[in-house]
Amino acid sequence: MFYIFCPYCGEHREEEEFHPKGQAHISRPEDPEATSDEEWGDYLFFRDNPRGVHHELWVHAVGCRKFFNITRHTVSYEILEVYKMGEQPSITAENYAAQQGAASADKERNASQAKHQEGVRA
Amino acid sequence: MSQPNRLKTGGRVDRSRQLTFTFNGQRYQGHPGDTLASALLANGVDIVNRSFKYSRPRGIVAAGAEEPNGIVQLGSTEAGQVPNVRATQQALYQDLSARSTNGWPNVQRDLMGLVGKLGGQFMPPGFYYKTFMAPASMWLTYEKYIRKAAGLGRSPTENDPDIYDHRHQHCDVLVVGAGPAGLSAALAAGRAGARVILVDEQEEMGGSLLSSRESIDDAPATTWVEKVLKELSELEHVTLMPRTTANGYHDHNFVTLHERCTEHLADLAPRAGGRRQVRSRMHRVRAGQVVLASGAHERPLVYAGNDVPGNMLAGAVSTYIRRYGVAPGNRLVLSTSNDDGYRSALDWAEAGREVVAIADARQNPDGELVEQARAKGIQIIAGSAVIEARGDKRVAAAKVAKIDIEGFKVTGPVEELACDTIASSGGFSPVVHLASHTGSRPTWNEELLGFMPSPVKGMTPTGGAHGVYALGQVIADGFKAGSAAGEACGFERQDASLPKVDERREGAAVALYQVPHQKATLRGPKQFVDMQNDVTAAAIELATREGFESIEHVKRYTAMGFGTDQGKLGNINGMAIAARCLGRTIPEVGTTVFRPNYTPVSFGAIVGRHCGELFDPERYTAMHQWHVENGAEFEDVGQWKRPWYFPRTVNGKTETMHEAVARECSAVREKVGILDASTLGKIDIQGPDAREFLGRVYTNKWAKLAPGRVRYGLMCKDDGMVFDDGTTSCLAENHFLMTTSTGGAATVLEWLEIWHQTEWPELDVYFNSVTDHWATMTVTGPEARKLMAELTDIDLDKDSFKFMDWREGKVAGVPARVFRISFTGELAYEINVQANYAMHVWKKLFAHGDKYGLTPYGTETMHVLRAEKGFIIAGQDTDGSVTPEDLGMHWAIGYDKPNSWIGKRALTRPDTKRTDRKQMVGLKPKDPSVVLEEGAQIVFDPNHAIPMPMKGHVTSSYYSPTLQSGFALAVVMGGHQKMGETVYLPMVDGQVHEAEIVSPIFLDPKGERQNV
Amino acid sequence: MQRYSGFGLVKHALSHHENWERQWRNPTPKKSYDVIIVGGGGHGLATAYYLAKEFGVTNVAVIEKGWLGGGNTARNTTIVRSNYLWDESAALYEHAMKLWEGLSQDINYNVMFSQRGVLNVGHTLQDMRDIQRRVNANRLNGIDGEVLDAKGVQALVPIMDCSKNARYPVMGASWQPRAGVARHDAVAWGYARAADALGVDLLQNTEVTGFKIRDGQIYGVHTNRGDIEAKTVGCVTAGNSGVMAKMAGIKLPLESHPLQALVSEPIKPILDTVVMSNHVHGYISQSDKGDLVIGAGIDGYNGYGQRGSYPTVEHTLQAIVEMFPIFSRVRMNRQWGGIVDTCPDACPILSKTKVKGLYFNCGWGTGGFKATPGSGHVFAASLAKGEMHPIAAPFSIDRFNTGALIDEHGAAGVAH
Amino acid sequence: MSNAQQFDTRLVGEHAGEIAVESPLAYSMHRSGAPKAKADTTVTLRERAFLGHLTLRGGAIVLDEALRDVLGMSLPGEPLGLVQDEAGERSIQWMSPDEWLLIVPGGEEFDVERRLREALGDAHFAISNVSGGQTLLELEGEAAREVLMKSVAYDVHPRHFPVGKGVTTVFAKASVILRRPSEERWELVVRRSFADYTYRWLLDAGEEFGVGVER
Repeated sequence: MFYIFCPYCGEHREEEEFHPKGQAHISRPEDPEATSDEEWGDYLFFRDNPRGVHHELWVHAVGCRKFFNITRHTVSYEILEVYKMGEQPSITAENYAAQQGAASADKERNASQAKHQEGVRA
Repeated sequence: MSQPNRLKTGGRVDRSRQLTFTFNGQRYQGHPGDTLASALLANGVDIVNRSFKYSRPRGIVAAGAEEPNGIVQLGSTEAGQVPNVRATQQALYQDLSARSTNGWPNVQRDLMGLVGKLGGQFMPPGFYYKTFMAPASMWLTYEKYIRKAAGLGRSPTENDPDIYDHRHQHCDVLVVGAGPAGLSAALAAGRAGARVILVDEQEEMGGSLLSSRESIDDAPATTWVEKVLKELSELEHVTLMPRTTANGYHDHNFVTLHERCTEHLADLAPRAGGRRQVRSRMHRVRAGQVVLASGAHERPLVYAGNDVPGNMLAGAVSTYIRRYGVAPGNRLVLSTSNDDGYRSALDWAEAGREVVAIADARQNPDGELVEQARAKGIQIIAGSAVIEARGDKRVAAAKVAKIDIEGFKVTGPVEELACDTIASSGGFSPVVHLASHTGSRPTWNEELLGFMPSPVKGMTPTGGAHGVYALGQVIADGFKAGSAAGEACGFERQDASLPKVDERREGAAVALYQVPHQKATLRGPKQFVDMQNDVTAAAIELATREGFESIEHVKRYTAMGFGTDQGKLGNINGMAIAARCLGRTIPEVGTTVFRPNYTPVSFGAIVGRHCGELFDPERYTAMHQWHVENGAEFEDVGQWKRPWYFPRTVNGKTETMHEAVARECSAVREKVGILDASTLGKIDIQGPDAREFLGRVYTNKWAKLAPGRVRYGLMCKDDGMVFDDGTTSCLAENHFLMTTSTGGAATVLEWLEIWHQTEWPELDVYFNSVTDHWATMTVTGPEARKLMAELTDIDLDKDSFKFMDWREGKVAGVPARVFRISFTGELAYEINVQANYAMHVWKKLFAHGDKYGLTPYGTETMHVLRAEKGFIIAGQDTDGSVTPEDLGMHWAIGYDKPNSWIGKRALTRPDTKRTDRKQMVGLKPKDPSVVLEEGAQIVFDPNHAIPMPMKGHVTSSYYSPTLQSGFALAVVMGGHQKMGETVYLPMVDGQVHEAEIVSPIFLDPKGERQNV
Repeated sequence: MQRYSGFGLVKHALSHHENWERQWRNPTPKKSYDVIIVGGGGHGLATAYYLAKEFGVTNVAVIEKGWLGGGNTARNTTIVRSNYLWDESAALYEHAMKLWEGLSQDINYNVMFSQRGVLNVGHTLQDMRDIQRRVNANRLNGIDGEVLDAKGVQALVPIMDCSKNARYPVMGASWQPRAGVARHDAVAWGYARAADALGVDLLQNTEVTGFKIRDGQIYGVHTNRGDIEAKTVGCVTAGNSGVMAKMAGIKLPLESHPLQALVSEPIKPILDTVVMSNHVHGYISQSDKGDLVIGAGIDGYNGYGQRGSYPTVEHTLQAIVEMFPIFSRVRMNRQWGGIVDTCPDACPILSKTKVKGLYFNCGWGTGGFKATPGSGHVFAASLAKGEMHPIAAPFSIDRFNTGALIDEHGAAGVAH
Repeated sequence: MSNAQQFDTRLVGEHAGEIAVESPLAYSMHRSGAPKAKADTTVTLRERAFLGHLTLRGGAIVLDEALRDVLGMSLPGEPLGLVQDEAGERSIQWMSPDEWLLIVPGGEEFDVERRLREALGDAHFAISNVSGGQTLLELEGEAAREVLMKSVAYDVHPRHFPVGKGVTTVFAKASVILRRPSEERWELVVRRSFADYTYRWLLDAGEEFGVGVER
């Protein structure tokens, strides 16, 4: 169960106080009438569904009732960043990968070495 | 003789007090401090259960959570039954009553055992996938017998009289396990001033120290335990929780603790001071840091006949002797791969019982404990192991032979040693369960021959859980972990002042899991890996032969690890066997993951108080008491209890719903009725852009609504589908009061907020819920004006207070807003008063209304009346696939509004433009006595074969006392163009109803009645 | 293929079970196949089996990054029913139901399909309206089902609290007698063994790392074991569909959510049917082993972690104890989570894509297991013929742009 | 002016005194009763009904200025802050960056609202009277915190929940505004329609502490 920092209340709160509201930064087309059926369908239904860094809209429903954004890893569930409406994330899939890449390159080297080590034969 | 295996001295039981208990109907004695398992062993009870597949006799193997066999049905009354209690974890109490879960007619003489013996060979893993297929029709019959044979204990058949509790806890440092590592971790964090919770699953804190041979600061280890516990209990911010299991580790350091509050006292929670006590309590803990000091589980060796009662874990043997003063037998053979196993032999010898021999798998055992055993003259057979236990209902002998571990074969002659107990130790597995609950996969450590926890943010494993086993190091490691955890929470680091523990020279262990036998695994006697699920080494070998190569496949095919012990004892051995069969290493075969719960938890504890009348809130209006006192039947609408209808009782005869509704409908159409409409959502909207905002969220126009006026509005989602409706009143130029459906109140408020906060923050407008502030009562019917005139100072003249106007004034002396809106089609006044005054107004209306025939009505009558007028209920007449056009509500669609209001764009998509969409119409049954079934499907050709093309369905249907006929609202494909056509409704009883498509407005299409 | 039978079992027992064959081979990937199925779960394996058996396409590879049936097939609560509301989904699930009914014999593997009936309980007037609407539609679609009142429910499930003083009293239920449960692992293994016997290559521990696309036509996949070619590729990777689609440059209207389930400790038989309640949010059946198998709801956030939030489990057990107060003292053994790909209309996608030759079968949400044979069969037909099977056709991706959704939220309700 | 309508629902006139007023807990006390405190009672519950509750929306700076003018009180300086006047009769609680809850003695809210509206002039703000829609419960006694721990997920440890703090949080299956006006007292602001559920929950959870209800 998540422990979420509400950027408006200024402290961590239990997940039960929040509702997830889907992908963040989905903005309604400026001129809906000018969109094609495909574009309108995309706006309504098509979402990023990444395995990894994801930007989400949440609302502090039982709390200050404010909407805000969370950058969260959809596998580890780690919350990487919380930011208010109208703000942009500083952590994105791209820069997160670059940052992790440096760290995990080492790890992977170790892991691949481990793979070649002979284990116990039971 | 009473308690033949109880030692004269020693142990932590209170010998001064006797507790009587029954097991399988037989009475026994034990002492406070005993577990059910230790008491059974003390009384020489060998067979505690029968295994579920082969019905083999089984005895106690372990002394804790890893016990696979000692699973009993607890409880002396029906309501107090608890299935599948682990005898090793159940404290003994006076009059405890337990039974074996399997065995017929009893565990001693189980007839199914014969079947198991004879038929066992025909029940390899997965045999049920390969059989019972013919004939297909017989499967349900086969299944019935398979089901009967399965299962362990049984559910009670009466409701649980006990109560359960939750407690929300927050702490800086949660320490799981109060053994040496956990105690010192708690001490370090506690001294730093952190909020610490220390939990331990056992009745007493101290963990392995409670049965340890070692000394701390030159005193028995338990003295140190007492000292530490005393210091901890005196620290203000430290909470000690014995008898509490950390059973689930969830994301972001959320841990569930299960505290057994009274389970050690009786079947049913006793009262305290006349008040109910909870049976158990779930603590929902949010911890800053978690220190995992859950210790390690000993691994048994896998050898033939290792499930015969009398085969035990070496550590368990020590625990029973040292902690409970019970020697579970007379003549011991120990089979071990490491030094630690020797403790059991030493303890056994010191208890005055005979150690027949120690079979040590190592060629040159040389640790300190080995020396001690040698000094006691115990025979040590190096390079050997117990390859088979002999015996039927109790071990009678151990077959010992030299073995070649690498070559997996027996190399020397087999010696049969008479004994009644075989202890085995294959080393330790860190208890990594909690660490893997959040998806982190344990990693194999070749040096320690065990899986170690992988890193989890905010969690530090320590002591045995971290693969640290030497006592001095364990205490130091725990202290370090506790101090670091405190530091991570912002507290000062603590310097260790560690107690003195003698270092012990330990010989290296060897990796031994399955012990070779003279016969090949598939041909030899059964070697059990998972005793609870009767999974053998042969089963695992067979699974690998059949192509099940991933450990997950092996586990699923054999059911290994799926028991109530979740493979604590057997999983690593099983993996080792699979690895052997596949010629791979353990880590190549996979890893072992565990899921919550660590040990099973009753549903009741997880439910807590959220059951019975507190299962879900019941929301009441300010007039609820009146409704109750006037005999209302209630309908659940969301969490609200709304009066459904008000049956009258005349001469002892109570009206049916049909009768009550007919009477209520007539009252409204002919006289005057009153409805409690307080549950409608009400949102106070203020701000200079309020009007603009309304224009964007409603489908219709709001630019010109003047103060004092009310308008109906329809809301869509951006897919063009209707999702709520209601009226909104203009209170002032920048001030509106919106109403929503009862169920939609919260959704609509959040809907407004999300659009305002995310899409249109530039609009100056605020939304506040005032649903509960106002009580709403609808007075409606031809006599409504007369009744209102008696109670209000508002000018009710039809020309000054028109339909769709609202006015402010007093009703029954109470300031009120009165709205001339109508959901019945009759003259109607909807009165809003501050809720605290509502009961007064309601009662005053009745005091004056009697002479006009004022009749309270409920939701059912409201539905009939509104349906007669063709008014929809969002959620009943719509289902998320209906557009405003489908409803025929062109008048409420502002296509020419300057903004692209929510839902507009979607109405011109190919599918929403179709002319054959399902459209809202009225249905008039040809036979007026017929009330069509709500949900009845509509067809055009009733003679069509099944599958019959369905063209729509009935959404609302009632009998109308006014029309003297049944009538319905429905959606029909292309229905708007089909007025007057006949449709058919084929029913389950074979009847086919005929109905005519008509306008959904059945009554007063011009609205003359409401507009008077 | 060694045929399985009771007689065979005895024969093998007498030879110490030393002569059982592998249930499927462990082949080396060929350079190319006629059809590649990505994803070795129940649906993928069923697709491969029907391709080979019904449509004569045997040069087929199933590529699985882990172990067969290790995703949602291994994690679901095994309920099988076909009482869906809309014609399109009813046709699909009923097609599956008919195949379930002869499946064990067809693939010579006992999938333990137990037609013990499913109750969908209603607690409010609107629940009952929805139930009536659905059962009426089912009946006219030729699907078995009836509406029961509270008494009828009580008669079928005597241990259920059907009293009036429950917080949400049971008002009735829909009852589909042909519905039931099956042994989930056996479905994957049975299809795997049968497909293998017909020549299908099952490539485990083989991960697709990319698609080979030229001029809008697929011609193969990249894998960690090298490139494998095929002009027809069917992607059946529940829980990972969005990621696969992205590799092919396609966007899907899917979100992957955690779905949790739990089991009690095994107890003696006490519940003989499947009971589901959308209103109080819980459903329950008892496995042949004796565990009460309980499904919890979907968590609202996206998650590939195969775990959800604890309150979801709490709420589910509250619902179960509300309906079955006698289970209060029964103990929960284990919980786990799967990843469900959910569509906005709670219906699956069986569709061609803008890449020629690349098909997707995904978005089953909580309804995947019950559809396994039907999904596999119609998908196989579509791959074999290059045209979507009529039952699959309404489930095209296009519907999200035209607006022709098939909204099954009512029937799908809570996870099932 | 903000061009919004203020509606004074005060009872006035000669018969005002005859009008029965019912608090949100009236029915609950009638049905579930109100157990009296006993010698070993360690938590007591009290309803403070009929107070004036106003929801204030707007910018902090303008609202703060207006409140100083009208009540001589400032807005709490921080999120989750709760301030009271000296008598402890009036309080202002932070609810959200643009929302505060003002509680005043019953009846005073109309005058306060009128004067605030005057003081705020053309600023963009909103004031909603919610006095009929919620009620205030007080929990007092050494076990008060224990009862809260059974009921709310929020951390009520004194280190985390000092006097002068207030939060909106989950209470069992409802929500509650929880405040700590003094060392020994906790306040729960409860929605009218959930008041009965909250009350029953508190009686149930408080049973082991011999919960007493003061009327």
